[in-house]
Amino acid sequence: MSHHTILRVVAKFLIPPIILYALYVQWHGDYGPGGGFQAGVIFAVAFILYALVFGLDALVRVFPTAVIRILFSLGVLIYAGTGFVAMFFGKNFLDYSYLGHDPVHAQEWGILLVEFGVGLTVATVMIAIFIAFASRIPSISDEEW
Amino acid sequence: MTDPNIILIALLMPALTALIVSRLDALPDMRDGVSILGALATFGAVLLTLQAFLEGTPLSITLFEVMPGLTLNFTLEPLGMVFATVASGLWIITAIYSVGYMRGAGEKNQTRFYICFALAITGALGIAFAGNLFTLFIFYEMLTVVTYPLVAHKQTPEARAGARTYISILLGTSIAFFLTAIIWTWSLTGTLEFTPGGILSGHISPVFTGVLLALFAFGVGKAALMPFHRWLPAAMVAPTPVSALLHAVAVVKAGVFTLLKIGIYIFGIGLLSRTGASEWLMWLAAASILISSIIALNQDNLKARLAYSTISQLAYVTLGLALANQMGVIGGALQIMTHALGKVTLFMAAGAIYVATHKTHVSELDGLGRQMPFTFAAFTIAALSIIGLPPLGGAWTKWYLMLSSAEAGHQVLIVVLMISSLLNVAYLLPISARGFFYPPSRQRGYDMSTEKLPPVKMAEAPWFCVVPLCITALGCIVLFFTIGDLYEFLLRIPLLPLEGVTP
Amino acid sequence: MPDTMINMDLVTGHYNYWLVVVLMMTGLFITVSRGNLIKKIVGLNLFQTSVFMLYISMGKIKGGTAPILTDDPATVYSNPLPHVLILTAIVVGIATTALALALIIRIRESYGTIEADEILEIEHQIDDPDPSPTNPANALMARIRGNR
Amino acid sequence: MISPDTAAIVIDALLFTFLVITALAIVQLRHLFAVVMLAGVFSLLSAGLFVSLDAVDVAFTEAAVGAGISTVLMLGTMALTAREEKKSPHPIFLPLLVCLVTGAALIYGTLDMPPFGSPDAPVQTHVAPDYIARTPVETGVPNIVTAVLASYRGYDTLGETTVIFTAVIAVLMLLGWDTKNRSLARNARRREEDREKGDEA
Amino acid sequence: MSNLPALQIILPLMAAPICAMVGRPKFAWGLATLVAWASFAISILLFLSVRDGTVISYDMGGWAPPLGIEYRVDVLNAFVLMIVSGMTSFVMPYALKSVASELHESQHAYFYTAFLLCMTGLMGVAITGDAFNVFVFLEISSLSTYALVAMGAARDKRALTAAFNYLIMGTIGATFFVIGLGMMYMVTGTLNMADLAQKIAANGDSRTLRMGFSFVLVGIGLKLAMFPLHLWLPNAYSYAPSAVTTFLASTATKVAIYVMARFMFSIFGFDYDFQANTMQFIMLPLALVAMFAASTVAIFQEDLKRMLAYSSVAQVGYMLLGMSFLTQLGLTATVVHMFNHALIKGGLFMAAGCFIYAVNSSRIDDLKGLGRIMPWTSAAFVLGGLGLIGVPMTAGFISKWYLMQAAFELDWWPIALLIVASSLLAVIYVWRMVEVLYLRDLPEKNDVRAVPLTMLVPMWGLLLLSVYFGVSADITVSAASRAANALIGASNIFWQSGG
Repeated sequence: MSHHTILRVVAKFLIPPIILYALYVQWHGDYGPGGGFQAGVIFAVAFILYALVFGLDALVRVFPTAVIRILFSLGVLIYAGTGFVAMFFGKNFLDYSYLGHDPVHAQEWGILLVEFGVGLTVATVMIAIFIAFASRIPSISDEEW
Repeated sequence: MTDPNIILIALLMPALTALIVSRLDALPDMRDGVSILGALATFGAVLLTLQAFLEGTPLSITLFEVMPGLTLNFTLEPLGMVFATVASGLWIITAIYSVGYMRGAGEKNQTRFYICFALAITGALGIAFAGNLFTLFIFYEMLTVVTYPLVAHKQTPEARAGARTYISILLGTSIAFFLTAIIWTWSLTGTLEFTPGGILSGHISPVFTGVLLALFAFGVGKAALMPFHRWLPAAMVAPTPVSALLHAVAVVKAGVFTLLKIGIYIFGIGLLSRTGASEWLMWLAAASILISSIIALNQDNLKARLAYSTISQLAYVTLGLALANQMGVIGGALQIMTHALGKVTLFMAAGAIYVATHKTHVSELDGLGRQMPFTFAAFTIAALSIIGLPPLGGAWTKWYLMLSSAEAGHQVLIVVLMISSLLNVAYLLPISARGFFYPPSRQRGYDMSTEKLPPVKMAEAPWFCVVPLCITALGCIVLFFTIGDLYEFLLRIPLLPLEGVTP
Repeated sequence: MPDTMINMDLVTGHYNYWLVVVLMMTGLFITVSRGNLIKKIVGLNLFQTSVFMLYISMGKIKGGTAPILTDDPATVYSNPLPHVLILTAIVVGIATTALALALIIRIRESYGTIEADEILEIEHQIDDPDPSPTNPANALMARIRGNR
Repeated sequence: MISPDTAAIVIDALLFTFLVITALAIVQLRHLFAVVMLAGVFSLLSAGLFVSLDAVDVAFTEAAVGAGISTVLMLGTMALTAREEKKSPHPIFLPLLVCLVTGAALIYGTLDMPPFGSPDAPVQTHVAPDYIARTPVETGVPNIVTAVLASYRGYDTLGETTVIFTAVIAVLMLLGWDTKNRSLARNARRREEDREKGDEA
Repeated sequence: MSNLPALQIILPLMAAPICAMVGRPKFAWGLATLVAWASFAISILLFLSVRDGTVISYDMGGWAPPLGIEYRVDVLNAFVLMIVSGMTSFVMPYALKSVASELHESQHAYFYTAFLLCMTGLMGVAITGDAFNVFVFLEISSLSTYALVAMGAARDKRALTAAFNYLIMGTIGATFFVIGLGMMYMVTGTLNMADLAQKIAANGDSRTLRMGFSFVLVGIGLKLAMFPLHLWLPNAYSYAPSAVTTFLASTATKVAIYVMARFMFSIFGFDYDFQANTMQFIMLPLALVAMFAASTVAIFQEDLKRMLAYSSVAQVGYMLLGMSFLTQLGLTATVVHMFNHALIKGGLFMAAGCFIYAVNSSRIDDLKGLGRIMPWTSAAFVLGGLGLIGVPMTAGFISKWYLMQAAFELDWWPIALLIVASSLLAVIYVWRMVEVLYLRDLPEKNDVRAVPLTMLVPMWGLLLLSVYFGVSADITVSAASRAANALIGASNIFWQSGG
């Protein structure tokens, strides 16, 4: 697909807003619809678009698989860790009240943190699954569609 | 006081023997020696328990509790002592005999054979000493499992098929009926202890007594009660020492012994005679006696003929129990002994003939008596004992059973017993007759290619084979003269309460 | 006519659920009746999405709004709990789909087809078409299957 | 005049009609590309339905997942496998029966359900009011769904994240992600094409 | 101490991403093993603290139920947790060499990650007191299971289709479960199990509730391979890697049985007539049919693992039978058999794995005469087989004993007879293997690999334990009996003493 210049240009213009939108959805989840999961999917879409236009190899150069693997594991660990640390404060698992001085703020912080974990995991997982699918040898060639 | 651990020693001795034997695969002489020594040691241990028992020490040992009230317990009682003594005593004889036979017949996998053989004795002793039905069942199953490789020993397709029949009937009946009956008993009474006078009395209606008895009678497949007798002829594919010890002594006797114990200590003779629940069993036993004798008449294979004879003789014990009086029980217990000695002799003789001449069929035996005089003489003595002629042990069995039948008011059974004796004559004595009186020229199926030894006058099997069977033949005679002591001993079997039934 | 009134109530109160049931069963039907593995997964997705509708339907209050707090204290909010459950269920659904598709790719690479019937045929051939005569079970199985 | 209630019913009915049509079309079609596309349409329609049922978060997610990621993965799988469904030789009697019985059971179950949208259904009167009342006080997060998702039932969401993680582990275990694979294949194909061109010349 | 219930789940859950992150096979294995042992220790502590009938309730995030999600641990849970973590502790050492021989090395780290996830999922299902949370963790375990089963493809490509079919059936089952749950939620407005139980008891029967019950039943029935819904199981068990089969056979169905018991007895309760009728008129006959049909099919299998798989379907029949008696004794039998069967089947599948390791095949024809050159594995198989038959002094006997007691207690002695008759079928298929192992001659050309100790020791460990619990059944039976009591008194004891 290297000859589709228009696609490349459009993609270059499209990807930054998509990522921006993803970040908005991620941090705005408390106030409106959205949250870590939706944001993660949108974020992943940006990278998938990148791979579709510039090729899988380009994506993997930007975003090596080893890094992806660490990130999606890290996302789960952030979530579980947020809950786990509470135990050291004598709280139950996932009790966020240790995160702030008053319980309401602690809850807000806790929710932000775990949503970040979710977003991180979802985004990297989607990219990883896409790479896994895309790196197989296709049986239908481009012309046959 | 004797330490009750002596029971455990007696039990473990054969197991230990098996263990040592299993390490001696490379040293056949050592292995066979250990096997015989083990048998001697076991017998010694059993004798010690017997002595303790005769002194009146109540020996009982509980190993552990599987579930509350369900223990692994061994307790001595007269019937069990009879069985234990017979089984362990005859093991010595057959251990010696096995050495001669297995070598003479050139069998493979001899180590496995000796291991399983010794383990089977553990099983038999466990059954003999069992203090409750649960323990008995465990060793009963163990006996089945460890004798399976013995039956399948030759690994030929026929051996495998026979062994398959063997295991499927024995395991099948025991799990389907015996176990059901045990659990039923447990849920009725909450105990499985062998208790003088029985435990079921007052817990069960007369109709269900019959049903439960049926479950037990058919569940104990080793008693070879018709129609679950097929395993016994099938097991004849085993090497002869196996047939001799296990299918004349340990296994089948374990079966009828179990039945006796269940009748006496679980149901209680009183309950059986009161409710008449065992009456059908009596007729079934009578039918078994006659039918299998008739089948035996038509068997040309020597071991098959002996097997059917065994089925018939086992039914005597069942009959003794089903008559539900003291004479019957004593007759049955005596039959365990006399038949064991007689049948083991017959089987060993058959094996000796096979080792010496590779002949397996009755019709091939013409004239062999002169070639193997000791073997045939022993055979004849044992046959006469089985038939029940004095001065041989078997005579007493028939005597007590007839007394018992008369006491129970079933004179018809006396006739059955007499017909059975006649049938015994008809299928056993012709074998001796052929051996001694038929001319050897009529040797049929004499295959020159497989025959190694051309018969020159005396051509007995190895002495390892012949001596044991002579000893047991003598035993048949001795048994006749020691009946007084035996009778006294068997009177100790607690049959209480026996209402309206006097010895 | 009270009877029809009641029936009308039943219909207006439940038509939503019934339509959802129709959609669910269409999805289930595709899954169990189609031999093409991809189509099976599409059916499964349909089935699950319809179940989501069932949940979301039961959380709805007439005249309610989305459960995002407003300043108006008189606002009626629909039940947020089903929404939360279904968010989780959607994620589970996509996870299942991704796994299933990965499996389909592997199946296609090993079998050369993604049609259940053709796969079954190939598997029967692997299952040793030459039963050894020593095993009685083989002979019986062969007879049951109807070959040789 | 059309009351908001009637309007909602009309919108619902329209969406449902389209949903049913889409579903039936998926049953019928054998061209997988069309099937996958229609599945995406189905997701979008259901997202619309979710919006009309006040579930905006769910609608957002369904659109992103059902119409987006799911479609991309399905198309990717198609490219790797096949694009036409073969005609199945099997009778559809048994599946049909299973579905009819299940459907009948479900309809039977709906009969005692509280009417759609009723404010006094158990669902609306137990637990749910607590969430609505306590969220502003205890968490200070305006989006109640987020509050329940990440805090009250945060443990479920941890489970959900783990499910996603499980999926990626499973996919990587099954497929691996060795990108060299594809480059090699493409090179091989290119070489083959070059050779064919060379033959023609 | 107070965080023990959370640690039980969180430990493996957090270990999984660490395994994936590091990505080294040896490390992944080591961590997984350590975590499995730690979980086992935790589950034992938990069991000890609830043995006397107390119920631990643990609020996730500090939110009290029914708003938040709670863990609720009583004797039954703790017992199931112990089975799962204990079996994992045995399987992990076994897996080291077994997995190395059956899987490509690039997959090992992911394999152990998935294994930990599967364990997390199963334990999460067992420990939770929230009905929807059951679904989430069920899916964690299911998804990882599908992938683990598919890993058998390195040995036999049929593992892929087996996994796919399992996925379809499992997902349909899970969706049914969600539908049923939705209906229950609709009439009660809650998802907390204790709350559900109270609301159901208070609101009484309705058509929605009935269908909710039925869909939950069918949904879990699919997961636990209840008789006509078992079609996924034989292939999945046959083609999965040995370690996976062992693990699944001894834990997954048990947890599903637990969930079913929990829903039936703790949530719907004994007084729910619709349930009682379903049990006696549908479940009981199905369980009996399962015992016979599956055992009969097992006899005719040509593959050892497949034979054992069908035997598992039959054994699930025993457990369901115990449940459908609706008595304390019946439930005791079910719980005891859950435990005993885990040990026995685990040991047997390990033996099958050893055969696969040695001769790279589990076809019964390829195992001829192995008794002589693989004495330990073969003897272990025989021991396990005896347990399966229910020979006394093995754990299987205890199960059968209680099951029959339960039948006699109700005076259903025809059923007692059927129970023993079905174990006769087990005699046949076990004996067929004994014959092949010991009474056939080894083929001339054989290529037998020595089985490493790391595989033999766990296998023997399990089977010796099965003998131990057959000889001294006091521990298991008393635990099971308490668990049954907890279920029987569900609506009063279980729910009210917690908190």
